[in-house]
Amino acid sequence: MKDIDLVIEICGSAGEGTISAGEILSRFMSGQGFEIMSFDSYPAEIRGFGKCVAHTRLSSNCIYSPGKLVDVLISLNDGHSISQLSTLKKGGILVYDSAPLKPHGEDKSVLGWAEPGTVTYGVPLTMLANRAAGNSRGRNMVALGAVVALFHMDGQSFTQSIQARYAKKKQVIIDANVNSFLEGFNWTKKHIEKTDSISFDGVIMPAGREKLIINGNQLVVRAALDANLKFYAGYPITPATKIMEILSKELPKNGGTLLQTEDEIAAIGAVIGAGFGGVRAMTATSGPGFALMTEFTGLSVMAEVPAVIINSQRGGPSTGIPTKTEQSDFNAAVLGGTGDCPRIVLAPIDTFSCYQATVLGLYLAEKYQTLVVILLDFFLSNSIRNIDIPVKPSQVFLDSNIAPTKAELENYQRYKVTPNGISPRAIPGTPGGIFFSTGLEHDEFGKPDYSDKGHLKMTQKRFDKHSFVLEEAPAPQISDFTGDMADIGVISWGSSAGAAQEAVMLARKDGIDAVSFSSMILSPFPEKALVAFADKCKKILVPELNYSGQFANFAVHIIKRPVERLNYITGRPMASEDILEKMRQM
Amino acid sequence: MKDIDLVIEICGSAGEGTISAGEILSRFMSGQGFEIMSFDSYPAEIRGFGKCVAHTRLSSNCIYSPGKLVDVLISLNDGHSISQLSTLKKGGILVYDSAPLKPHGEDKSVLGWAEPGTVTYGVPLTMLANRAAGNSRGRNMVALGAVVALFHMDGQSFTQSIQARYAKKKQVIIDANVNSFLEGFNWTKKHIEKTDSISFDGVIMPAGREKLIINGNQLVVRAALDANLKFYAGYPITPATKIMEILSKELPKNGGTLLQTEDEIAAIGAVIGAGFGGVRAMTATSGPGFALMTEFTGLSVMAEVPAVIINSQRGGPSTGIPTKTEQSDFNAAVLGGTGDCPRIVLAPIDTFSCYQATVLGLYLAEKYQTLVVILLDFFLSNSIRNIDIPVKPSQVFLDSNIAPTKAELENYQRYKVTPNGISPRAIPGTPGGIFFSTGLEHDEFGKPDYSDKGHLKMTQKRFDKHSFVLEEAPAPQISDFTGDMADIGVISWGSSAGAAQEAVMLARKDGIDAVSFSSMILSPFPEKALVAFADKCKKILVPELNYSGQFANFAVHIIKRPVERLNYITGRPMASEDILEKMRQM
Amino acid sequence: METIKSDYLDEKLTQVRDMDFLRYRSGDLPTWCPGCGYFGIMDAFYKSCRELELKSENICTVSGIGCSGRTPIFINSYGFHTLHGRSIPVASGLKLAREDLSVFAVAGDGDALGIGGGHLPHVARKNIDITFILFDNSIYGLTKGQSSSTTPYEMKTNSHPVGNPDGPLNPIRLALSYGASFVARGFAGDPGGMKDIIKQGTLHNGFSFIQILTPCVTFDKTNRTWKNLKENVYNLGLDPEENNMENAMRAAENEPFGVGIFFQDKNRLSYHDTLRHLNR
Amino acid sequence: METIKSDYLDEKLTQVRDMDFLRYRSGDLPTWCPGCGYFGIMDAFYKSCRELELKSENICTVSGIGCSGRTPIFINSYGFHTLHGRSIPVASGLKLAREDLSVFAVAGDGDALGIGGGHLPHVARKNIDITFILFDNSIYGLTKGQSSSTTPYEMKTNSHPVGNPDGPLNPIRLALSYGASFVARGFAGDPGGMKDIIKQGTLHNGFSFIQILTPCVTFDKTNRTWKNLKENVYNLGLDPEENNMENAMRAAENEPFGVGIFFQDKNRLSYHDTLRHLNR
Ligand SMILES: Cc1ncc(C[n+]2csc(CCOP(=O)(O)OP(=O)(O)O)c2C)c(N)n1
Ligand SMILES: Cc1ncc(C[n+]2csc(CCOP(=O)(O)OP(=O)(O)O)c2C)c(N)n1
Ligand code: SF4
Ligand code: SF4
Ligand SMILES: [Mg+2]
Ligand SMILES: [Mg+2]
Repeated sequence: MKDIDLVIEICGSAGEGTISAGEILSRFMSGQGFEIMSFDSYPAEIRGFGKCVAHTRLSSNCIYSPGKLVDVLISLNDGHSISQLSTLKKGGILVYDSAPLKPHGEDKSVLGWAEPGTVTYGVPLTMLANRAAGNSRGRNMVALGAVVALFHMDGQSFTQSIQARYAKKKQVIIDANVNSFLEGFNWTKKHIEKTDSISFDGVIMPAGREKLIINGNQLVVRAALDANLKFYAGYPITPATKIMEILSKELPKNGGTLLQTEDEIAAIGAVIGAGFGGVRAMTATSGPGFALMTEFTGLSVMAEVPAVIINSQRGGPSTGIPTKTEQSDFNAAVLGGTGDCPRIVLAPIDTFSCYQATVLGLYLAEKYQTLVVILLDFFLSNSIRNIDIPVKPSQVFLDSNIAPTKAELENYQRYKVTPNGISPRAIPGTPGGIFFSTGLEHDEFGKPDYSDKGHLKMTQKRFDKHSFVLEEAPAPQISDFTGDMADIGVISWGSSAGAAQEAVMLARKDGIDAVSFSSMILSPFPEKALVAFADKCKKILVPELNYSGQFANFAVHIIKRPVERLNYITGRPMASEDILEKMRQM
Repeated sequence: MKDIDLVIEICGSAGEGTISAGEILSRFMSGQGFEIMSFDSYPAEIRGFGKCVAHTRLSSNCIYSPGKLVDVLISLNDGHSISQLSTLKKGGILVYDSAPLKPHGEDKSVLGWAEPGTVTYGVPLTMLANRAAGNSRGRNMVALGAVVALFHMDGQSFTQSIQARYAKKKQVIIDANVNSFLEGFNWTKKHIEKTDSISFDGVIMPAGREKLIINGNQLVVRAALDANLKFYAGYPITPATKIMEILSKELPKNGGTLLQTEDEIAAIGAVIGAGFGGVRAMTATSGPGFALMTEFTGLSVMAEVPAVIINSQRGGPSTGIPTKTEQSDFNAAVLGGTGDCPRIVLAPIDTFSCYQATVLGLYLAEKYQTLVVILLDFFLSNSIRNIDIPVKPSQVFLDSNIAPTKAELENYQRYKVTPNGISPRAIPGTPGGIFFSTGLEHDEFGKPDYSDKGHLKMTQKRFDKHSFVLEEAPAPQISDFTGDMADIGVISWGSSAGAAQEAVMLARKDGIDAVSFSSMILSPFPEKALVAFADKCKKILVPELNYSGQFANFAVHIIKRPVERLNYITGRPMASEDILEKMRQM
Repeated sequence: METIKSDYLDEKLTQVRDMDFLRYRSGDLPTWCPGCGYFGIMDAFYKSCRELELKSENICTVSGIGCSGRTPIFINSYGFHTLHGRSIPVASGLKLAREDLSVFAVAGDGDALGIGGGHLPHVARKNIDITFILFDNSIYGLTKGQSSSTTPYEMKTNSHPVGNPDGPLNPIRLALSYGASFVARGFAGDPGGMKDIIKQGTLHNGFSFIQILTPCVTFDKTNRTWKNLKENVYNLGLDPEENNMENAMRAAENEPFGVGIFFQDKNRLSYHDTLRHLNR
Repeated sequence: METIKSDYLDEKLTQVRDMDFLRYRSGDLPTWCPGCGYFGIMDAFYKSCRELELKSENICTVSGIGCSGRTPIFINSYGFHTLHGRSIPVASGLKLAREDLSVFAVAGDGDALGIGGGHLPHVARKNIDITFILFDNSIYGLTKGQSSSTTPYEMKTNSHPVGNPDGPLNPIRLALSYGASFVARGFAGDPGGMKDIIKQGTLHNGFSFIQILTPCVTFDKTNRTWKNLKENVYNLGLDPEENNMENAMRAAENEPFGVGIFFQDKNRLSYHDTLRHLNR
């Protein structure tokens, strides 16, 4: 069977239907059994005619990264697409409007900017849209029709996808879209002579399981609901806002309560209050909000009250770049805050693991009575994948508080030092369980205690819990070594992990002896596993989306030897191609 | 000439004059030409009869640490002193009340708990105080009289010290104190047979320069005023409150303005506002307040607006232990905050360098248009030293803003990329200098710019400044190597540095081939110097007052090899004795 | 040996029955300065719990940082000493997650109106059903005598040795402006009055704002002293049933020492009730 | 070809002279949605600067984050786009350090009353001499349509799809309660009125609080729309010289659409003046 692995981009102006065309394409491909990964870029301003790009990678195999270079660029707007040409592969395909409303001025036609060797197909998008529906709005559908025709996709099913997309709209709108599509499809079949080799002919995908087409934010919500979330407090901020907006609808249906607070300080405060009340609670935010929560994160750890914070990272520092992806809150999440303050940090390594991390985070926070930070980023929050429907967590994951026994309630010590550092926790309302919690250092009853021994004992207790957390977290994903030693070990985290893993696979095909290490849990870090891994690698590479190599520095302090770094802060997700390139140079 | 190096502690209950007795002793010793280092411990609660300890080390040579073990313990209260005996040296001296008001119950007399070998002198403190002034209030002075007599100090001058201390009080109070002192002095001369060998006979100290008897907080204020501070905004918090309280009096006299804000967020916000206005501004806080400032620290760096934050560390995390010293905000200061956020961090290594760090901090913040964090701790803020009067900073240090030239004001680019990363900065009010600042990523004019190239360029600019900062910061203090390689290198920071340096001197006397490295600047860190140093040390030791080895971890990421650690969180300052002990075991 | 008369015995019994409020006291002795007004507030709190017959295990007391922040230690309840200024958000989250509990938030004037002042408008407008007690001694106690949001203009304090440049806030006026549905003032020297107010506040279904005028005997020797308070405090005599905001506002303005209930709106839905109403 | 009549020329000249306010406009074109009320506020701002003949280089405009946060970009002044909710502390520090500058702080309703709501009481009671303009569109604009502190009860928004459970705050009532010495309201559709108010606020020596009613045409289609505002807004007709807090409070309560000056106290010392007074 033939393999398909294509990256398609649609590029247009805000308001031209760029994003919805991309969405239809992705859903169609998912329905056909392909794996998809797609994301959109759009301007930060509310209004304007900024550039929109709908990016989709689709493949008959597993995919781990969105693909850096583009096989097919569909231009709805010459102006914007010119700057997008730089991502088109050598010999890639450009579909453009061959008869725009107004002829382009000199140097303003995308065709003029295409590299020699580019396969270019001109389709009279505007003209055909006008023909189909009397206005140019359907240009995006015409373009899709052209592509479907060109690559011998299933036009019939595609029409159904369009109908499904607009099912809730008026019939005239559905018709306009379908007709535009058909115009494009038929015109292309008739007029375009195919000179590329991309074809879906004969590609038969197995009828897969039902897929969920979903982004990270949506999956976090689904996971939280599945994991018994009963309280959410939050404040809007890009790219986390949607989590609150969806939960606002869904949480009450699940018997939970949502509170939109006056700021992020109140949000984490309320989460800690609910946690004190024995209820699973979380908040979601991004850099600026996470910074405001700093003081409260210390209280969660010190008073041992469960709290979960989702921090979807964006470009920083300060307000930074709200609509671009970056991984520059590693330090803040893992090392930020005052005092010796151990906390749990999880970073999903792909969309699917957003589900796992959320479930695990709520479970760990409750069981270990501490702070859990879950690091997403703009890309994970917003990029769309088709995934298998996640299996709901089993009962143990839904209720993990260790309550005191009757015997323990005699002269109850809320902060009793135990072998695993977990002190059985009474929930308010429990007769005989009354205790006092504080952000001051305290004794085993919870009363303030400033003695040197007391502080040491309690600090140890808070750190000791960590070794047990590690046993419950998923082990790091480590690829197989071919021999005793590998030439290059790639250590990665968060949304860059997929690209790293993919790069290692590509590198091996290329004859580079590379292996990969990525851990969803960043704090406590599986240090032993990393040391063992690094000991078997001649060179180490750490790719990540920040400037200062925050995780690389952290890794160095563990493995105590130099590493190579690949850092960029372009606002785009990590690309396996770049990692591969870097490996070639090492 | 004979050397003197003594640690004396006075231990009593709140309200017994423990602290003032210690103060008189320190001032007297300073007046006699000795170096002193003293600090007090007292309970965290406002009221109560908690234990007070006045600790003083005095020496005819330079001292670097307060001394861990005590030569002379003066007990004003048997109950509290029993627990203090553990710090008394083997064969040390205990002065106690031999005829307390009520006879002690079994096991309640400090004498009964003294180790065999302790030299004990019983003086009827209460009885003599009563004799001198009709009540027992003068017991602290009686005890001082006894000590002065015992060690053959200059009783005449000491009387003057007492008079000076109470000069503003009524004559009857002065008399009561002096008479109590004399009672103790005379009684001791007459009744006590000296069995120890401590004596000030024949110790003649050179008439030294005039000394300042001062603690770190007071010195910070003095430095800030000398360095042209014109605006202070702050919110009370232990151990930084005094900085605001003193400035509230002094700043208006120096033409500046002080604002007590509603919280620490407003404080740093106002400091940044004043900094934007071209005026030198700072705030002072401790852990919880510093945590609240996190979001604004990013703005200072991103918008390149000068701001100075003094963070006097206390026990953490969260509210922690407000009245104990700790060095656990290293991570927060150096690595905290979201995004790639380079900032300057200075940590004075002793009381004197609180002055230097404050002057330097205000200078660097203004010149490099960025955030400067100065890390003090409870010990540095409150411990008292007698130091040479600091030389006032020269003019270059008082006005370090680099203003745009007339040419530069044509089409003025506030964030122009320059070789040293510093863009000439117009101050509001400057005709032609109008610009816009933002916490968003921006172009050279300051306008929002989310392009990948823009973000990279500006991030680089913000980091590049750092290499130049390093050239202006004092070089790390590195002790001389005896050969090419040393056996042990001790790397230290902040208030622990003195103890580390002292320990290295002691170790050398002991035949241990040790060297010491300490840097007042922590960010940017003098990495090259550290690597060069570490390369010449067989083993490395990092002593610090926190649990998780925050600086040690940081050092490891620089030198990329393992280090030994010495961590404690007893709330007491680092002791050279402990470092020495650790070196012996290495 | 005295013989005990039966009517005396009855009296003792009544006293002991009244003393039952001591079961709301924890085993810890307050570390406050002798003479501090906070002792009286504690007493009134215990007694109102007693009269409402609250179960200790269903009471949660949430505080910020300050001398007032220590309050939960001295109450036999689930207690949470949170962060400076943050008792309200924590108490709000707790109550919203656990409607079955009686949630009290306490705060000093610095806590409530300074660093935590941003939370008050919102808990009030949301009408979250917690009882909030403001320990208003018009000074920062724990940090030793700096100006707070209610320190009078020009008063000399440790942070303003030449005089406080800031005009004081009027907490009752604020609470009314925020739309708090229960607004009252008590005096630390009037345990009976305080007890009644705290009781009414606890019974009120929605946010109850209670300011207590109380002296800091250690750091304020001139302004909110026992003497000044005792000489000036009087009973407001407003009828809260009237539910008249204009009267309440006028009283807030003109009666700095009047104690009693300024305003109560029994008809406003609490936050929980609003959610039920909206999700119906 | 038309001949130009001389009276027409005169008219043009006057217009151009008036247009001189454009020198307060920066070179950047606002990125706001077409129809957004903020354009009108900008115009009024430029014009009030023109009438006061402020020097551009002596104007500082400080904003928070939001659509309103972009304001300083469009003004030819020293501009500082700070953090969400923090225009007031930054502007306060700036003014206290540089008394010679004209400092304006602007904020959205989320900015000013939500996340930054804790700063308002204090800048008001300190009476720091900045002019504060609240761009009150009763919605979070930049983050796309969530409830803000002034969104009406039960209104459906993106964060409250079944209806906003929180009662709205009344910004005028708050400012009065805080002791602001200048309190006014304008309407984005009434540039002349706004201009006068901003002018008076700028001239006022102390903290000036100005609320502007303005529509978010993109995320609020039902409540604070142009239509609703235009139909309801009227002139308050209060005489601020009367300096009557009770009237002002009553108006704040009863006149949600009245524009004009609610209250002004010209006698209260500004913060700078108080400091001079105390340090005398
Ligand atoms: C974030 C933070 N800032 C400052 C402090 C220091 N602090 C503790 S209590 C307090 C003020 C206490 O005053 P108030 O709230 O009036 O309470 P009181 O002591 O008078 O009861 C301050 C400033 C702190 N603990 N946390
Ligand atoms: C600390 C922080 N939290 C959240 C945000 C996200 N955010 C930006 S603007 C905004 C609200 C804007 O609403 P408003 O203040 O009313 O201004 P408008 O856009 O309506 O002018 C929010 C929540 C942020 N930038 N910083
Ligand atoms: S300092 Fe003041 S408020 Fe604190 S306990 Fe003492 S008297 Fe009470
Ligand atoms: S979103 Fe609303 S507030 Fe923002 S620019 Fe558009 S109309 Fe104006
Ligand atoms: Mg107080
Ligand atoms: Mg708004």
